[in-house]
Amino acid sequence: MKPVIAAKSFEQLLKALHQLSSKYLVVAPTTEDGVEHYRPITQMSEEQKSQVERLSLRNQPPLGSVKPFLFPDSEIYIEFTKKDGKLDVQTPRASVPQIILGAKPCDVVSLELIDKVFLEDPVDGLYQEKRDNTVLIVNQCDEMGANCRCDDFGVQRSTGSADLLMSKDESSGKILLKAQSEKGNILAEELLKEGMEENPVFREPKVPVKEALESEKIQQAMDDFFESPFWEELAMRCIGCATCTFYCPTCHCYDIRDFQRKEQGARYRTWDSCMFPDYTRMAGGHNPRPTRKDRVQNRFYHKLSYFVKNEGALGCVGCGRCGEKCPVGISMDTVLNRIGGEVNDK
Amino acid sequence: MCKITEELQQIAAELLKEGKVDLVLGYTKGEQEEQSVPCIVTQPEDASKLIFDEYSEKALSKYLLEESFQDKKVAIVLKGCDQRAFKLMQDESRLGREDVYLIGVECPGMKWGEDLSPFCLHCDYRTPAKEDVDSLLTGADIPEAMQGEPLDHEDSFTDINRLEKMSKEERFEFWKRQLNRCKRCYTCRNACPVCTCRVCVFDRENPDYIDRAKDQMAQHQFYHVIRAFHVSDRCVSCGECARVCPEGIPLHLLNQKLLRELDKFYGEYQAGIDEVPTPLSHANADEPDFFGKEGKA
Amino acid sequence: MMQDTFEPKIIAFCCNWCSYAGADLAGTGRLKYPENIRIIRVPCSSRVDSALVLRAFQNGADGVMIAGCHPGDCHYDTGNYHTRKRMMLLKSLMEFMGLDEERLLVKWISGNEADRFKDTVESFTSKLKKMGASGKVRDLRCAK
Amino acid sequence: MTNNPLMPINAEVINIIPESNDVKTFQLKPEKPLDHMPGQCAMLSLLGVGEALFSITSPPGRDYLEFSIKRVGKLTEVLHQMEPGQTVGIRGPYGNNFPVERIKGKKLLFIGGGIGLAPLRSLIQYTLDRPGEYPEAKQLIYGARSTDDLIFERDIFNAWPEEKNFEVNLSVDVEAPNWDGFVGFVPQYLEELSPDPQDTVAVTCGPPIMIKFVLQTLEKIGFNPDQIVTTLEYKMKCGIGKCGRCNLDEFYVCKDGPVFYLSDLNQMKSDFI
Repeated sequence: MKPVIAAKSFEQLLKALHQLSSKYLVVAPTTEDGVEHYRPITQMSEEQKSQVERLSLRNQPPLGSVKPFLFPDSEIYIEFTKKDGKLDVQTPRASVPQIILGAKPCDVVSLELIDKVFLEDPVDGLYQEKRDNTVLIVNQCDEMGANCRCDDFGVQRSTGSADLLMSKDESSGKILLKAQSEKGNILAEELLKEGMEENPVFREPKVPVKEALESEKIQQAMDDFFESPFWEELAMRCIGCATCTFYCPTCHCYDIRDFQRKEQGARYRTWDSCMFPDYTRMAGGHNPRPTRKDRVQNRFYHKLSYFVKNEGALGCVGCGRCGEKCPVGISMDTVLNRIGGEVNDK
Repeated sequence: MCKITEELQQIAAELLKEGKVDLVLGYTKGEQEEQSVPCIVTQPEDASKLIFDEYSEKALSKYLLEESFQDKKVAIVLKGCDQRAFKLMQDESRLGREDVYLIGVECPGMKWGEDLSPFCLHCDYRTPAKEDVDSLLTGADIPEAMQGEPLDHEDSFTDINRLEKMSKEERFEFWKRQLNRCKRCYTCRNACPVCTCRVCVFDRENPDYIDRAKDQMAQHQFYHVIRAFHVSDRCVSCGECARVCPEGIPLHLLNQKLLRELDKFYGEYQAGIDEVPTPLSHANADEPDFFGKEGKA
Repeated sequence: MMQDTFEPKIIAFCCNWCSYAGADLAGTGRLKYPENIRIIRVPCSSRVDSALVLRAFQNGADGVMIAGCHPGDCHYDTGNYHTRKRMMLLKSLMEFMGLDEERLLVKWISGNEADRFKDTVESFTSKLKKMGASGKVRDLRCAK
Repeated sequence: MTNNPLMPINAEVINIIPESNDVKTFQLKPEKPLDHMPGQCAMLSLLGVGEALFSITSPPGRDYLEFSIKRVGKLTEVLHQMEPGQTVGIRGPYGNNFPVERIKGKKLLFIGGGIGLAPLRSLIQYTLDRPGEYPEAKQLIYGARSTDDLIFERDIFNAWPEEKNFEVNLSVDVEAPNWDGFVGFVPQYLEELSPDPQDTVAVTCGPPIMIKFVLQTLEKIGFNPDQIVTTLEYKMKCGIGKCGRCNLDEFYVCKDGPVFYLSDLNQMKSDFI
């Protein structure tokens, strides 16, 4: 029997989580200058805290995904000192346990997709450690947001690796949490100690079910579409910035850099974007993807074809962030609508 | 359908039919509500895709420098600010006027969410000059707020005044909070119609002064100061930098602050309207000397 | 950091034709000026752009000094006119961003003004001592 | 710290052999042995400077690893200033290897250009070490920009021509005094020599532009795409198929490459050069 616990109100849940912040880093969605991101609750102003409930229970993901807490935009993995010809190498401290409150199903699935890359042999220990150390409190959306396409990617109900499911009982205002993993159980126990109560029932949200796109079909349609002049047109429109990749919850590309000043130095990995020309440009000047068309194509093919071939799933969760933030309005739909059309024409 | 859109579709279809141009670069309805996106039309029958409305913000002129637009005869839709950017590129010998067919449009003012963009409220060059373009389409539905005299700089960019009144520490905290969100996606740079360097200093092969390391505040400051500086006197006040920033950083304030200073000390200059050289590309003895109050020792 | 023990680091970009000669003259004339200054010789003060100034601050400078010929004396005619225009703008942008623009000093020093060079370095050093260490523009990539 | 595949181990530089103006061969002894096969690569790094992927130029079974490195960028510049006794970081080996099984019993044609001889040398030496498995005729066509740029001089001038059944053909791009070999580009020399494709496998490596024309020439003189093996070099950071940049269609050059049959490359939708 999975324990279900309840907080009297969202405020109580937030307070209880606050109590745990000596043990966990607790992050939740909030706004800063109108921009939505997950932030540590200990660093929030009262005004920002008041945003958490709305954004946690809303049927739309915030602009920033949960990815940076598992795969940070920058992560030092070697620190060193070089003094008098002696090299002293340290690896940074292990990551702290963290709770992500109000994660959305699309973000949960995006982590499962990144798992396929980072947790496949050779396992990326930096990521695995954070993944093991993260408790996800997920609320299922019962409707889709304006730019969401999660139904097409079959992630609306997918909360498989959520540790706790969250839902609000509208009549009583109670926040119900159902643990569905060992980490979730432990956190539920801890929350009980912080004054939350056991509850007999969990209110399952009514999630509408729509048939998802078939990944192999999409992949095949994409492959058939490779030579289409559409890509040249799309590339002419793209301005080559990295917004789509930096806000994508499934993008996992990274760069490795070294830096040293005087005796101190570090090696770190940082996010990188396939939309930048120097992403593939080599020291000698040769670039296997020299044109914007190559790069635009690579991004869409990676998500909709290569990822299917390598990992057996579409590399997109339909969160809609890329399309929402693209300054020239290029979204996954832009491509999906076209290949769909192309397939039907045949 | 508004008058401009109608005429635009006609002209585009004619130009393509007569083979005067290979493609028409304009706007079409985007996938989202209240969104217009750049659009390339190559067939006369597709000219009906073209529209022009209060969401056609994207400055199109810089596309002309892209490799895929070379060796093609292009017709391009330009609002006032876009034509300024085009003129600047032309004056800086980045492209030739004769290679392009310019379709000037009267701008009804662009929307920023519910409101009109502060740039448009301040703008007194909504419509390109007739002699600068090949066709000029007028008759836009001008909102009331834009019908009178344009607002003064002080009254349209009130955030600059607000920031100037703060203490230095408050200002530092303000920009620290804003810039901390920067992901350096370079959207502001790529969208800017006057950011036209062939190789950007931030695109060099593994430069050690810029990467995505932790505690990047210094690098954010570095990037944004240089970006604002490089386009300062050449800014055509289109507002793209602020519109496209996914993190909502008010980048235009940096540019507009610099413009205000330039106007104050060196006289008013409007890039793309006034003749080149731009203020920062020339200097002379008559200008104020801020660093020599004590004179020669 | 204690104020009286704090020794600011100053990067001084000196124009080859005037200010560097002025600094040189100060040296040959045995004029003593604070050791806080590290001189970088540039062909003209207008060589110094906003990137160089910011890089100096990022890498640990507490003050940056740009010294060029007096207006009218530029070896290249108009170099220092550009300098004063750009640096005025940079200073106002720094101020607008809440950075310490007073840590950026622009000064005209000719080849025979050894005293002026010395005085400038002395007063800039003591001003920076009072201000304390600069922390607003710092490259912290490998700071502990 | 948990297992981090990006963590290098130490390797001691035991010897440095100058090969040309801008190429040096580094003999390294890693603190733990790296078992590799010809064609595989390893990441070399210097803390604070950078990390890059280099092909292993020594054959398996030596008690050191050799890397021939051309001075082209920041990391290689610093590597070139190193001295024996110093330490570098190493991780690997990465990637697939030359199809040593599939080429057994075939005549072998090696075509290299410039520093591109480095990965080929591992395979050449591997086959020479095992005459029983690779008894058939071998031929090397190797060219460089100038006589000064030819690398592995002790091999190409002395050791290999001494081997039984091994023909070494050398070329340089520009005329030089005392040079009696071919003058011109490698693809031209290849066409002039026109080796018999019968029961032969061609293995080529060099700068992208050379590979492009060598492949064309090979097909012209009768080689089938499944008789042609090449290695690709893309920008790589992780070496383990996770950082994303070296993909060619769904294949990662660092993991699924760098060695490909032309018949496989021809199946790719993206241009591989």
